[in-house]
Amino acid sequence: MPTMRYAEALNAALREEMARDEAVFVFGEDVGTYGGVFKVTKGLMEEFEGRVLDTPISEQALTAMAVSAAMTGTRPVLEIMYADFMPLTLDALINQASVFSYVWEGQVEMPFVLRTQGGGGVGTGAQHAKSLDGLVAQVPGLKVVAPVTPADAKGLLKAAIRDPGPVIFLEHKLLYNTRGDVPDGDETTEIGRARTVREGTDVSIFATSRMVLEAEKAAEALAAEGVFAEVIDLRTLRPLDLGAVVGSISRTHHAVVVNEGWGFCGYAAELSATVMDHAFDQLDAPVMRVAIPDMPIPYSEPLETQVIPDAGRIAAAARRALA
Amino acid sequence: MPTMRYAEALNAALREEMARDEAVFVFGEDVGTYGGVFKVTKGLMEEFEGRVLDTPISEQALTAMAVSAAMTGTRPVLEIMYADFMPLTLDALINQASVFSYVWEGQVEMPFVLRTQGGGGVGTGAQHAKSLDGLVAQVPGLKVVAPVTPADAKGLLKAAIRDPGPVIFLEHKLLYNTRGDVPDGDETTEIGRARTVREGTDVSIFATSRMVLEAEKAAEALAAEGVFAEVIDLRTLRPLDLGAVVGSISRTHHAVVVNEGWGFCGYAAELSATVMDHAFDQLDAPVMRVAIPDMPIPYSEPLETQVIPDAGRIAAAARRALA
Amino acid sequence: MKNEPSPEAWAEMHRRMVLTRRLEETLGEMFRSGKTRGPIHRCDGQEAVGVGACGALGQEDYVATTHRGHHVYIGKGLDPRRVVAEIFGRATGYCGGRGGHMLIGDASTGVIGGNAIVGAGIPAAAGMALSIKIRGENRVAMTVFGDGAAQTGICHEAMNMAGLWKLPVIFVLENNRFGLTVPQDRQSATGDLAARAAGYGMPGEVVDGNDLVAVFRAVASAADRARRGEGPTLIEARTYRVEGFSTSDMGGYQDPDEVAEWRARDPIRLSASALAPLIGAEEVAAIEAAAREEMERAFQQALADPMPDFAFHAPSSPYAEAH
Amino acid sequence: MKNEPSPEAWAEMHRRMVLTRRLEETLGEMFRSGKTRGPIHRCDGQEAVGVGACGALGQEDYVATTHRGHHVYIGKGLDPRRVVAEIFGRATGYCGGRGGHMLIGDASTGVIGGNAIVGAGIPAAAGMALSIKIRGENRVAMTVFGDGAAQTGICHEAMNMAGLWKLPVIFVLENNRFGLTVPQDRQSATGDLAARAAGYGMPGEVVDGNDLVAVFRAVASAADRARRGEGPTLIEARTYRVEGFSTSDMGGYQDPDEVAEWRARDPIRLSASALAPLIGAEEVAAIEAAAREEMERAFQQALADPMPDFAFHAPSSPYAEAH
Ligand SMILES: Cc1ncc(C[n+]2csc(CCOP(=O)(O)OP(=O)(O)O)c2C)c(N)n1
Ligand SMILES: Cc1ncc(C[n+]2csc(CCOP(=O)(O)OP(=O)(O)O)c2C)c(N)n1
Ligand SMILES: [Mg+2]
Ligand SMILES: [Mg+2]
Repeated sequence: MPTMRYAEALNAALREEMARDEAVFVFGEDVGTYGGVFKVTKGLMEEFEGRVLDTPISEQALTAMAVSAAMTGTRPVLEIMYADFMPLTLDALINQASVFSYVWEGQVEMPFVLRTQGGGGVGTGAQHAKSLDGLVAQVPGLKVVAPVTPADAKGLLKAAIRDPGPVIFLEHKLLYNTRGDVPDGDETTEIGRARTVREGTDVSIFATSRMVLEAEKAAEALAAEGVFAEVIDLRTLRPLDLGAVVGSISRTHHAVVVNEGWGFCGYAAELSATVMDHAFDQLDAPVMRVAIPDMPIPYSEPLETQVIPDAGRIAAAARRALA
Repeated sequence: MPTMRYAEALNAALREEMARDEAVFVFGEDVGTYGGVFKVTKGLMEEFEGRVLDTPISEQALTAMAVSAAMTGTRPVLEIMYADFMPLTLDALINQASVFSYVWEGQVEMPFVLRTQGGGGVGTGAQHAKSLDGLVAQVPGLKVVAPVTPADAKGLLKAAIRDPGPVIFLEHKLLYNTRGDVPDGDETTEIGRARTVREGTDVSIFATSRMVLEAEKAAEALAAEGVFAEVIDLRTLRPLDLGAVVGSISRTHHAVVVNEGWGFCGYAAELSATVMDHAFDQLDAPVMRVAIPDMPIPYSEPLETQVIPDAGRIAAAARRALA
Repeated sequence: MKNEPSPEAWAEMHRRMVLTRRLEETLGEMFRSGKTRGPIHRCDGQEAVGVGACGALGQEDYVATTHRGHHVYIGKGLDPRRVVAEIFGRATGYCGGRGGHMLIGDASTGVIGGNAIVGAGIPAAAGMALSIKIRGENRVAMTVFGDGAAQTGICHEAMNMAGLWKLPVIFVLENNRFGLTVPQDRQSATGDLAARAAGYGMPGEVVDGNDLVAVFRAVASAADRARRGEGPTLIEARTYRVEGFSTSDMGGYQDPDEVAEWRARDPIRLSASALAPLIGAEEVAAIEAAAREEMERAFQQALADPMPDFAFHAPSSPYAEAH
Repeated sequence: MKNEPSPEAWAEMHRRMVLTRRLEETLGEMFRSGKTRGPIHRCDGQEAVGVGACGALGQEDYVATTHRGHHVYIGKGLDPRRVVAEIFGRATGYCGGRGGHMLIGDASTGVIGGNAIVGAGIPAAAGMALSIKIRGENRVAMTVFGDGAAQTGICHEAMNMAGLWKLPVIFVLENNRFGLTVPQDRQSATGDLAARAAGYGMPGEVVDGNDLVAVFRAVASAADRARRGEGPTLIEARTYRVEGFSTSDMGGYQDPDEVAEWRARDPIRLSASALAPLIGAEEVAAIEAAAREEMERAFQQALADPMPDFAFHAPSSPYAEAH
C-alpha cells in the first residue's frame, strides 16, 4: 500500500474517476493551469482535454450549473476554494439541488460533487478559516462527507463521484500535507459509515475532519490518566452513522462531540441532539459540545489558537463528562 | 389597548420608528408603491418621502448594502420577501455583518433589520414555504427574533430597529391576518426574553413563531387528558433565553421543542442540545424534537399537511416524553 | 426565408398558444370561485414568447423556465392533462403533486424545468449547455426568464460564463415590463436590456414578443448559431403582462391605458390573422376550437384524478426515520 | 486643468506610493525569512491605483477595498505603524490583531474597509452611497476592486442599483490582468470591462492605472459628478500584477516578458519623472528617502508592539458563555 499525501490521494481519485468515466469533469477557480491552490487538481487539465475548466469567480452560478449539468448527463466535480464561500452556493443547494431530487424524483439523477476546504489555524482570518459544516449538513437530499485520512480522502471522493446524488466533500487546509497509506486501485469508502479510530470503554469522542486528529491526541493524554476514550471519526456528516454513535455510547455511557464549526446551531448541536434522540437512556452525563466559540475567527495567533478546538479542550470536556 | 392584525402591528412599528428617527429607511422588493406583498409597508412610501425604496430583485447585494449603510449612519430595514431566499443573503450575514462587528469592534455600530417571512401550509411549494431559522440563528453577532403575537410583532420590531446590531426578524405568512391586542405608543419587547404562554407542571413545550399557536392547541388537548403542559414562546431565537428554558424544565422535567424548520441540524436541534448542555440533570426523559421532516416541502395539500408540524404531532411528542 | 416555420409547425404553435390561453383563463375562473391552491402566475398575453421559443427547438433540447412558465410547458409539448393535474396537486401530475405549477419538470421533453427562484433558470440553462458541450452533443439549452430576473447576480455570472465558453445556450428575456409590481424602469438602470449582451461577448437582439413568428425566427437562428459552436445569444422579447402578477395580485400599479394597448396586440389574434392566408381561416378556427376543447377535457380528467399519498423522502438523513 | 492635483497633493501621493512600495517589499523579505503569518497580497506595481484614487477623495469620503488593499490603506492616510501592526497581529493594529491585513478598517478616515470576499466591496460602497444619499450628505463612497471581482453576481446587482438610484459612488476597477492565476481573457467574456457601465446607465472610462495623475483626475471628476447628484462612474484602471498572487504563489502562469514590460512602466518612476519638473528632483528624492525611513520605523515599532489578549466576543449567544 503506497503512502501518499492527502492532496495526492484526492488527485489520484480524480484522475482515476476521470479515466474511468468520460462524464466526469472538473471545474472551479484556478483548478486548471495552476492545478488548484491546494494542488488537488494538478496535471488533470493536460491529461483530460476539455474536461478541466478554470472558471471566473462566480460561486453562485457555478454551483447552480453543477446542479443542472448533473441532471443532464455529466458528473461535475466543482471546487469551491474556501468553505467560507459556501454561503454563495446555498441557494443552488437548498433551493435547487435539494428540491429537484424530490419533486422530480426518479426522472433525473443529480450526480455532482462539490469539493471545498475549511478550517483554521494558520492566520487566514475571519473570512478564510471557517468550517460551515452545519450549513450544508442541514440540507435534505445532500450527502456530506469529511475525510481525515488520505485513504478516506481517496475512497470517499471516488464514492462521491459515483454517487447518483449530490455530495458535499469537505476537506481541511491543514490536512493536505498529511501522509498515510492509501490502498491501490479501485477501493472506495462507503458513504454513511463512521470509523472507529481507537477503541475505548469510558467515553466516546465523536469528531469530524481534522478534529479527529486532536481527538486522538486527547485520547492519548486521557489514557495516561487511566481514562480510555473511544474515538470515532464520523467521516460522513450526513447521513450520519447512527448505529456507530448509539453503539459506542451504549458501551461508554459518556460522550464528547467535536466539530470545528460554531457551537450554537452548528453541527455539534446536531450530534448532541442526535444522542438525545437515540441514546438518552444510555447516558450517565450530558454530552459535551466542543466547537468554535460563537464569534468570528480572529487573525492574530494568540487569539486564533484560543478559538480552534484542540486536544486540550477535548480532553477537558471528556474529564467534565466523567466528573 | 387597540386590537390589530399582525401586519398592521408591523406597519405601525415601522411608521412610528420612521417618524421617531430620520435615519431609519425601508427598502426591498415591492415595499414601495405596492406596500409590500403582505402589506406590511403600506402607506409608508407616501408618508416618508425618499426613505422607502422599491428595489430590483437583488437579495445578495441588498443585504450587503444594508450592512454597509448601517455602518455609515443609517438604520436600514430590509424586506426579503420569502425566508426561502435567505441563502442569497448569507454571505452578507456570515462574511460581512458577523465579521465586522467583531474585527472593528467599537468603531462602528451596525443597526440594521432584515425582515422576512417563512412557513408553509398554503401550497406555496418547496421554494416558498421554508423556515430556515437554523441557518441564520447559526451566525454569531446576529440577533434573531420571531414574534407570534401582534403585540410582540410591534414591540420586537421597534426594539430591533433601535438595536445597535443586526437583527433578523422572522415573520410567518399565516400570522399576518391574526389579530390581537397591541399596546399603544412606545412600548418595545425586550430582545432575548421568552414569554410563558401557559403555565404547566408536566412537560415544557418550547416553540417558535406560528408553532406557538399549535403548541397552545396541543396543550389544550393534553389538558383534557389531565396532562398540564407549559408553553413557552421563545420569541428570540438568538440570544436564547436560557433562564426561561432551564427554569421551565426544572419544574416539569420533560420537554418538547418545536420549530418549523428541518430537524437535522435545524433550530430544534440547537434547542435539544441547549437542554443537554444546561438541564440534563433535570430531565426525566429525552427532549422530543418536532420539526419538518428532512425533505422539501411538497405542494399538494395532502402531502404538505403531513410535513408541517401541528398540534397533533406536538401532543403526541409530549405523550412520548411522558410515557 | 430561413428559419421560417412551415405552415404545419406554425399551426401547431398556434394551437399551443390557444391551449395555453384556455389554461390561463380557466385557472383565473377557478381561482375566482376558490378552487385553486397557492399562487398561480398567468402568462396569457405572453403566449407567443414561450410557445414561439419552444417551437423553434427540438424535443431533445433543454429548456428551463420560471414561475410563469405555462407557455413553455405547453410550448414544449407537455400533456395538458398532466400539467393541469400538477397544478391541482394530483397524483397524475408531472411531479405527482409534489411540485405545483412553478416546478413542473419532464425529462422526456427536456423541460428541466420550472423554477420559482427568480433568476435560477439562467445558470440552470448554462449548466445544461456546459453538459452538452462536455459530452459533445448536438442539443441546445434555452431559458426563458423575466426582466426582473435580468437584475439578479446569477444572471451576470451565468451569461459571462456562457459567453466565455461559447456554450450552446439561448437566453430568452421575456420583458413583460414588470418584476412583480415594479415597472422595468424602476428596477433596471437601463431600458435596453439586450444591450448588456455585448458585455458577455454575445449578440443581443430585440424582438416583438407578441409576434409568434418573430420569436420563432430569432430562437431558430440562435439555435443554429449555438449548434455551430458559436455560442450563446440573448433575445429580448418585448411583451406586456396584461394580467396581475399572480392570483393574489391586488393591483393598483399598472396603467390601464397601457394594458388596453397591449391587449389590442393580442398574440393569438396577431398569429391567427397571419396564419389564415396560409392554411385558411376555417382551419384556424377549427384548430382553436379543438384546442379549447382539449383543454376543457384536460381539466375534467385532471380534476377527477386522485390526490397523492404521502411518503417520507429523506434518503440522506437518519433523523427523518425517527418521525 | 480641472481636477489636476496641486504639486503638494501630488508630492504627498508620491510619498504614499513609496510608503506602500516599501511596505510590500519589506513584507516580501519578511515572508522569505519566515516571519509573516497567513497570506499576504502585495500590490507593488499597482500603487498608483489605490493612492491616486484615494488622493482624489476627502477624509470624510468612504472607501471599501479588497484583499489587496495596502495602497488604499496608505493612500487614504492610515498610520503605517498601525497597518504594519495589524499585519503582524499586534494589539496596536487597526483591528487589535483581530482582522489581519485583508480586513483593516478605520472609521475615522472612512476606510470601511478591507474585504477578503471577492466582490464584497462593491455592494459595500453602494450601500455607503445609499446611506449618504438618504442622509443628504456631501460625501462620496468609492470601491477599488479587481478584474476578477467584476465577474461576480454581486457586482452586477450593486452596479445596477447604483445606476438606477444615481448613488454617489465611484467604482474603480483595478484591472491587473489576473484573478488569482487566471488571466483576464479566460475569466471574462469581454476584454472591455469598462463598456459594461452602459448597461448600468453610468459612464465607463479606461485610464492608465500606472499613471498616478490619470487615476487622480478620473476619480476627482467622478467624485464631482457624484456630488452633483449625477450618479456613479466606473473607472477601469489598467495595470498589471507584477508580483505573485500572494506570498503562497507558486508561479508558472505569468508571461515573464509581459511582467518585464510592465515593470518598465513602474508607477513610482513614472510619477517621479513627471513630478520632478514641478518640485525639483532633489525634493522628490528627499520625499522618497523620508518615506522609506518612515516605513522602516513603522516596522520597527510595530514589531516591538505587544500581541493582543484573547477575549470572548459573542453578545448574542448563550452558548459561548458555557465555554
Ligand atoms: C430570488 C427571488 N426573489 C424574489 C422572488 C419573488 N418574486 C417572484 S416573481 C418576482 C418578479 C419576477 O419578475 P420577472 O423576472 O420580470 O418575471 P415576471 O413575473 O414578470 O414573469 C418576484 C420578485 C423570488 N421568487 N425569487
Ligand atoms: C467569493 C470569493 N471567491 C474566491 C476567493 C478566492 N480569491 C481571493 S482573491 C481571488 C482573485 C481575485 O482577483 P481580482 O478580483 O482580479 O483581484 P486581484 O487579486 O487581482 O487584486 C480569488 C479567486 C475569494 N476570496 N472570495
Ligand atoms: Mg417581468
Ligand atoms: Mg485582478
